[in-house]
Amino acid sequence: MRYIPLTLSDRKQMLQDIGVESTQDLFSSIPSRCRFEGQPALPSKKNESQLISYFSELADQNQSKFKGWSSYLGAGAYQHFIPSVVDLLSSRGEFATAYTPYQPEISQGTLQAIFEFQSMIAALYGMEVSNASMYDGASSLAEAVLMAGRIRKQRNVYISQAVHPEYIDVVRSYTGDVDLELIMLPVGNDGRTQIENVDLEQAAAVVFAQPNFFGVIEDLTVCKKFGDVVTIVANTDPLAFGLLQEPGAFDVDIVVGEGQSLGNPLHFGGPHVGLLCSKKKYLRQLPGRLVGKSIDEDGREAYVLTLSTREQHIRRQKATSNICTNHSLIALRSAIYMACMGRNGVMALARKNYERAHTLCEKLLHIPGVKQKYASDFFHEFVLELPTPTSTFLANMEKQNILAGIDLSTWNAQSDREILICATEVKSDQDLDLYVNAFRGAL
Amino acid sequence: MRYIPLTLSDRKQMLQDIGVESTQDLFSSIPSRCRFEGQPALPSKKNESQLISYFSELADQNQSKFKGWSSYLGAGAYQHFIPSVVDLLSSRGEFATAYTPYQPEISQGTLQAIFEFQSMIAALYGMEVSNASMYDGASSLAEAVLMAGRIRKQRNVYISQAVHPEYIDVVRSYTGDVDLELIMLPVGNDGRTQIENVDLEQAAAVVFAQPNFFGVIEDLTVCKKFGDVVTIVANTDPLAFGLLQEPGAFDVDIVVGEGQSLGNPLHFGGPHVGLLCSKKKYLRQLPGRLVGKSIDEDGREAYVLTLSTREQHIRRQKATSNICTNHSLIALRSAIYMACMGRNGVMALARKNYERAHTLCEKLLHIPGVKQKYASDFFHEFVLELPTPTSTFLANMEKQNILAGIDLSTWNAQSDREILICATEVKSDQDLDLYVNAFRGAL
Amino acid sequence: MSSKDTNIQRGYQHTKNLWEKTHSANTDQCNEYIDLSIASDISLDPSLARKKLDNFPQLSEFEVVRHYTQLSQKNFSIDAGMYPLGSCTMKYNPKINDVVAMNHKWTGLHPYTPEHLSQGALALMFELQQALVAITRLKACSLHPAAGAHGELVGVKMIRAYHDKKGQQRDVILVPDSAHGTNPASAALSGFSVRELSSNAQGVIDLEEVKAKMDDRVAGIMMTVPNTLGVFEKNICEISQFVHEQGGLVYCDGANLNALVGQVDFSKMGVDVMHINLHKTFSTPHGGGGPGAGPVVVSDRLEPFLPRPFVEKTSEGLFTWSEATDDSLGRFRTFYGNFGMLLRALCYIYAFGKEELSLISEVAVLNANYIRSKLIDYYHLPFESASLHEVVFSDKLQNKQNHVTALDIAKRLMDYGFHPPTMYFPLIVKGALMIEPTETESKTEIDRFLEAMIRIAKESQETPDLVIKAPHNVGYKRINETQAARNPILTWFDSSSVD
Amino acid sequence: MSSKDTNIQRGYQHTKNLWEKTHSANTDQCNEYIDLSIASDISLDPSLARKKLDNFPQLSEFEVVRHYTQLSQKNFSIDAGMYPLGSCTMKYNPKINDVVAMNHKWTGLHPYTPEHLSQGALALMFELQQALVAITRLKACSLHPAAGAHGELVGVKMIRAYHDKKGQQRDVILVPDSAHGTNPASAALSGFSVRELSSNAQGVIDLEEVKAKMDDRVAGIMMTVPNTLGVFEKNICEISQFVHEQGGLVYCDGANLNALVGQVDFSKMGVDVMHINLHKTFSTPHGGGGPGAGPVVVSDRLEPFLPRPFVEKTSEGLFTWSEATDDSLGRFRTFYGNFGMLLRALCYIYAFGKEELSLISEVAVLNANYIRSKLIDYYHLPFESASLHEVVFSDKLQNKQNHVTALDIAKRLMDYGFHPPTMYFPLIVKGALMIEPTETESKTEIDRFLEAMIRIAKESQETPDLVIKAPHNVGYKRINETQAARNPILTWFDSSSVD
Ligand SMILES: Cc1ncc(COP(=O)(O)O)c(C=O)c1O
Ligand SMILES: Cc1ncc(COP(=O)(O)O)c(C=O)c1O
Repeated sequence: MRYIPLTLSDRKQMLQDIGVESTQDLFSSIPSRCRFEGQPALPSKKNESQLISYFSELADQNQSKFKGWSSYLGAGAYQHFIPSVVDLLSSRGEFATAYTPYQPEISQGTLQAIFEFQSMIAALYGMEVSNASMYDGASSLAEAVLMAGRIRKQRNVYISQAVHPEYIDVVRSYTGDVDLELIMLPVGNDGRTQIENVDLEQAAAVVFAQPNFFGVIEDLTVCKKFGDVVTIVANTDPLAFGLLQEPGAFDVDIVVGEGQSLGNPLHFGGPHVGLLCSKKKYLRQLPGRLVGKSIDEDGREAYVLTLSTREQHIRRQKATSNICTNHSLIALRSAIYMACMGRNGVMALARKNYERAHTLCEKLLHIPGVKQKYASDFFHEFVLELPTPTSTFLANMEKQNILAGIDLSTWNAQSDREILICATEVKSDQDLDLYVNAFRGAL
Repeated sequence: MRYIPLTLSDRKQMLQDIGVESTQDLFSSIPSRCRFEGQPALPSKKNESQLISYFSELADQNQSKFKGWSSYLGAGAYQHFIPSVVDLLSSRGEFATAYTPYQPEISQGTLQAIFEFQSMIAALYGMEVSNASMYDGASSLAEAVLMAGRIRKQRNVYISQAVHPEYIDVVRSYTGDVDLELIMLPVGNDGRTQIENVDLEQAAAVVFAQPNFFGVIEDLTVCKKFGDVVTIVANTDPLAFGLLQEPGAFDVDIVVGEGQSLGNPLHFGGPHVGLLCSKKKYLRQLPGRLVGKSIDEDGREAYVLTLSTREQHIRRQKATSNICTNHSLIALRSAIYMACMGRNGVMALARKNYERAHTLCEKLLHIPGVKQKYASDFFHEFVLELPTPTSTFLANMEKQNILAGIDLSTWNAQSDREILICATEVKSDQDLDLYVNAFRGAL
Repeated sequence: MSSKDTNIQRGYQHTKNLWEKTHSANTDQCNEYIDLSIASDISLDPSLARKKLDNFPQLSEFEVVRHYTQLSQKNFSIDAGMYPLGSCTMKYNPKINDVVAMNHKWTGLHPYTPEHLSQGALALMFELQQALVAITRLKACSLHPAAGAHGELVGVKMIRAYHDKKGQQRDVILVPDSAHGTNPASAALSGFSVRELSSNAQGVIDLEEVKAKMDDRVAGIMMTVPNTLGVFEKNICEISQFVHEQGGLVYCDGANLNALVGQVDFSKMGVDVMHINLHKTFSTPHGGGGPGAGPVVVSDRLEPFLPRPFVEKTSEGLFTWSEATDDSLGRFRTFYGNFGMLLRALCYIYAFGKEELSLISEVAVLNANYIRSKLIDYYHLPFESASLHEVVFSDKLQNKQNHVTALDIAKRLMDYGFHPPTMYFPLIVKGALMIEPTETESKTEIDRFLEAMIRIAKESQETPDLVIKAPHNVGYKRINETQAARNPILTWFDSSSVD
Repeated sequence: MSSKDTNIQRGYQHTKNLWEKTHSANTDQCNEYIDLSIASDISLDPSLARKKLDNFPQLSEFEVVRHYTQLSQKNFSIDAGMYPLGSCTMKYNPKINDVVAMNHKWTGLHPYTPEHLSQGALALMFELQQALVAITRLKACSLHPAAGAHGELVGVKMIRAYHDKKGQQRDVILVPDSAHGTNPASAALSGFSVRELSSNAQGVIDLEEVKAKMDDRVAGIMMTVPNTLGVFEKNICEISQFVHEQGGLVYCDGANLNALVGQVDFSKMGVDVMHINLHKTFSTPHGGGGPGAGPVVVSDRLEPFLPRPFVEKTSEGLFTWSEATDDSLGRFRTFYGNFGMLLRALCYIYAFGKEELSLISEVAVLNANYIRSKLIDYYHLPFESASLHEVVFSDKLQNKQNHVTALDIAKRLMDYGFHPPTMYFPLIVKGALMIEPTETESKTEIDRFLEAMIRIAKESQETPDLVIKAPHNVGYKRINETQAARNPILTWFDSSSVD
């Protein structure tokens, strides 16, 4: 019996001690009309070696670099090099198989690590406080918008059209049943968000993405213009702030992010990790857990979950959010990653990402008919206009085992000749040359 | 700088504290005539990502099951299924990056684990004591022969021709400069060792292999006939004793083994692990480390390295062996493996190995011209005589991505039509059928 | 002796934080993982560029390894000891599941990989959808939610969408007083107001109570089965029927599914939507607080409202993303689900297979009842109804005699090498101690736990101070939670530092 | 309070052994790893079959995971703290090396895979042979030996073979009194008798001493460079020259190579054979006592005697196993070497590359000298010669004042979270404390270590009992080694049990 240590004789002994005949007697409180009949419709049980081969055969039914594929996909999930220590340390059973650190005396490992995570995330975004993690970037943004609604009791939430479309969808889902209205801010030819429409009076919040969905670097100095309106910046790759001016420098109120880039695998979209930072004055409105510093009875420095009066297990329907389980282990991985890279590594890495994407873009612009869609500078991804439909082009690239980029018509039918291309530090000069050659042939 | 935490300013500070100008000043005790000039002839340094790709490209230059190869090679190194927990637990830094447990108060993990290893190995072989590990089976056998020479001060060591030829070579190398003479015992048509030649008077030791190199199960009842002569049994797969009568049952004096099969990868031949058991009365003659049970000052059960007066760091040239570093982590892996398999698993596994080899053998014997070389029963490998030269046959099998077995002419030119074939629990019915079909075509 | 001396003598090792270990004048040295050199002179407009990265650590890899190794050693974990934390289902997380999930062929897969190039991943999700349907006998499944609470949100939103579609204005949800905090919070997040149902003396909800609170503003009811006392809601079938008759829907909080795998047919129970915590019943590691996964399974009624995309199988046997429909809820996250966790859960399910899956609950329930039978002489059992996978005691006896509280008992258990049970939950039990052993504990270990619990009961009588001052044996004394909340220091560089 | 009570109060958790956890009446239940069912009725002759497997444990996988997790937590390790164990070179073992080495494409490779199907493995061994030759500047290399002592055995046997070939009967080896125990033991195992050389007042061997002990029975000399005091044998060139003139050969114990990488040309030093502990200088994990690897590198003189097989490169660029020759030594182990460790070592070497390899020794020596400069005011330095990668102090000051011994100081260091230095070795220093920091410790950590050492020096004066009774803080008090040796209990079922 897989994973069940009791022997038959243990079971007999225990039933006897309990004073029942069979385990099924223990289920007699369940009305017979809703009992399960027969076996569940599942395959037969598999031993370890069968599990390994079953799932590795499934895994082989995907493209992968092990089959010679290369990928230039980004759009909210990025390929970065992950030091091997990140996997090894984060998978230690002491971290991976602990629960939420409700008992601080025997959870200082998780607690100190998450306190340090909060510190590094806050530092990277230039913010005062960070929470202990959310599910992902999109749900963090939704929670931030709700938070803004609590902070500033106005109806309008202005949200840049250059925010990742899935993030916008999630904000819409979360805010559908509360008294907030989403108003989209258009994107100019320069790829930056246009703020002319914002009505300061009625605005609860204004939401930008930095870099935005098109890879473009927004000019966040505008954030200083919004007075009491809550400014929110959403970010899909925190590494960008190894190079770009941090949101905190623009007096932004709330910053949310997707932490996948911080040492976490793509993993077909999850688990990734949501980041959420704000000014300290909004602390009581923050959703999610927080780790704070304290001392034990003997005065030793110690960490503890704190301000839980904001949370569902204390406040129930009045909580700042319903979140309970968060993405702690991914936050831990991110912390280990950031510690490995360090200040110097993060800055060098951001520069390298910028350089890779620009090198590639420049080469591609030499190809006749290929144009850059937006005039403003970008970080590590960029939009091109192609002389052929993107879908045809992508199919041609696939023939050469390249996932060349993302077809922007997925979200906007008019963009059917636009492609979003991402190149990070993992691409060598040789990779880029191969790509450019393939590109030429695939148009 | 890889793995070197000191910053330039640290270094400056430290040099100043020491009172020298440069690190090179610290080497001034080395005569200039033997200083190293220039750089060593090595490649340029590689970062982590380069190391990964460099070594994985090398790894791809070997056959492997990932390229569709299957292997029926045995002969002292066997393919068994390794539960994933063996890798995961044994690679924990606390085990992998500790030194020999000379400081027992902070090494109870290694010590208890090795005490348990000793217990399980002794139980498997049916012996009274086991040491804490040796390098490999062959060097264990050599040490056992030397040990026998110390126990019984006679000259002749009779060693079965059916002991693994590399083991015999190693015994010869180790005993070359001491006063022992190796005398080979021939193998009969039944594949078992013939003992007629043994001169009891002059014999220090008699050495058998169980199962022997040809896979054959020896009749160890003969061991009871040798009186004061030290009987030694060498074993290349301890799992055999989940099925075969254990050497201890025949009053054998010393049992040595190769523990690779106990959860350790083939790894192109190492590191594997040497096992060494004996009767307790020979304890003072045992080579290698021993873990014993004791208590601490407060009476808590605790483990400690013991009887180290046998060892080189105390006894120097009078030690029972020169061994210092042993194969502790492989012993630990073996212990984890045995604990995972348990009594029932080991017995079922041994039966399955026996069955796989016999099922395969039976099928092959239906092929015209294929004969079984030895009449006696075997465990999980067996010798066949082929109608064609083994080398031709093997080359034909390679064309079908099969490593079909071992050409016995490697060690004995006359055996050029003999092949040693091994089938363990990892082979499915389908694998065996594929093999048999290929076999037919390759003759 | 200074406080530093005390530390050195007491089983405590301080782990300096990353900043205390940071290399100061370290110019541009960093760990060498991948080539970061830049040949070209491409560079960002300085006006957009960051000036410096303050407050960020800088260490060598070895220091990082040692830092996190030391920190890990300050954690209690399932791998190291029994963790009978009620409602959390802390069972063995098989290592093979991690190995399977961390296969580079899965971890390297970009979520926007075209369908035809990610058939393996889609197949896997399809199989898990099917498996969860097979286990609950409901109709359809979405793997979208990231956790239980997230599943609740999705579920409650579906209930709202259902009524909206019918043009009904129903803005109240019924929630028992024994419910987990996420239930009312999720309802509120969806714009519902919460109407509380009181448990009866047996710890369950009476049909009468539901009838009393039901009206045409009620959109549905959220029931936890078994409830947070570990007691089966024996009136659930009647309640469901009644709620349905009144036009409401039934939400089942499936966090306690570990009691019911292969035991209960949720469709017969009248459930319209339930979330399943894969990190509980299906053993994905809790990770110190997550990530988990909280798929939702629905009845016919709610199928059209499932969030998209989920995976469908075409008649040619290919797997494809479902199209969004007008009815379907929008997204609640990016991409498709916590794929890495889904993999592990499917691995757990397949290890048991159709033959043995129901053993999970049989043994979990057996273990809980064994504990109940052994502790009932020592601890007060506030509700005597039959327990399923967990049993809730209280500190009443210990508290009355010597003012020993549930908290004290919990802390003292640490000294014995066990994680404490869940304390002070459910709220309807004063001084609750909620014990859930799961199916993966051995009798030997459970007996050791019982011995510790019984000793603590005795200590509470004989040497209450030993319990009240616990823990003594884990490196730390009790940690001051009040101070942390009064003067929150949430980052290393937080200016309002206490020292 | 009973002794059990004491345990519970003192930072100690007992881990029951595997047998205490064994399921008793467990018939044939076992963990399910691979199909072990048998369809056919093939079965062994009962007379050859085992009757039962006694004294063998039986546990569920979860219990195994927990057992070894708990045990691991009772170990000190480099990953968790500084391990300045002299002569053992306890440096960071980069995790990437393990990842590379445990690639299934390497671990699955059978040693008898034909040459043309294992070119990758042969290439790797060839590159490591070349690298070790490049680092030592000797002539040729064999990766055969499994550890340092095994390398010594091979080396000494080659010396014997060399003289045998010349028809000379030389049966004595000169070994300094400061040598590691394996040196005389290896010499003895090869049938040599050992003649000891006395170190002079600077801790090194004088040429005169060698001259005095040399005669035509002497086959060679075994020198450790730097020696076990961390001091360079400054007369080594003259000694080698003299020994060679007298027909002897020079063995270099390369265990201390960490002091000399890229600093010394061993061919110029006159070395004929040296072993290298890859588990020291090249950072393969020590594994709680092994496995390591002890390749030997030789001069022209001994090249013909190298054990076979090693790897050669053909003119077509293929890799092939060398053929045995008449002169070559036989085998000392099965197969080719501890391949998994060779991989890790090459990984370490390539991470530094030609540009930075010599930094290993520069920084290791810097760190040792920094420690020396900081502790010299607190501990007695028995030999004042320049230290290289390690420094040997003694307990003389502490012992004279308050009978605090090296052992006490060592145990007290545990309380501060450090592994003790090597104690009582080399034998020529009374109460030796041999400290080797290696290149991978940070200044922060070294400073913490120094602080602890200095505090212990003070405690030895002020509160000597605190030191003499240490450790206080690691779960165990001192463990009784005498009892263990007097009444050896070596297995769980050993009948001569004490309890
Ligand atoms: C009964 C119950 N419902 C809901 C939840 C919430 O699940 P999650 O933490 O996955 O969001 C929990 C988890 O603690 C629970 O115990
Ligand atoms: C100086 C010296 N020589 C030889 C050895 C023996 O090496 P090994 O333990 O690898 O056999 C050691 C290891 O402790 C040593 O320090």
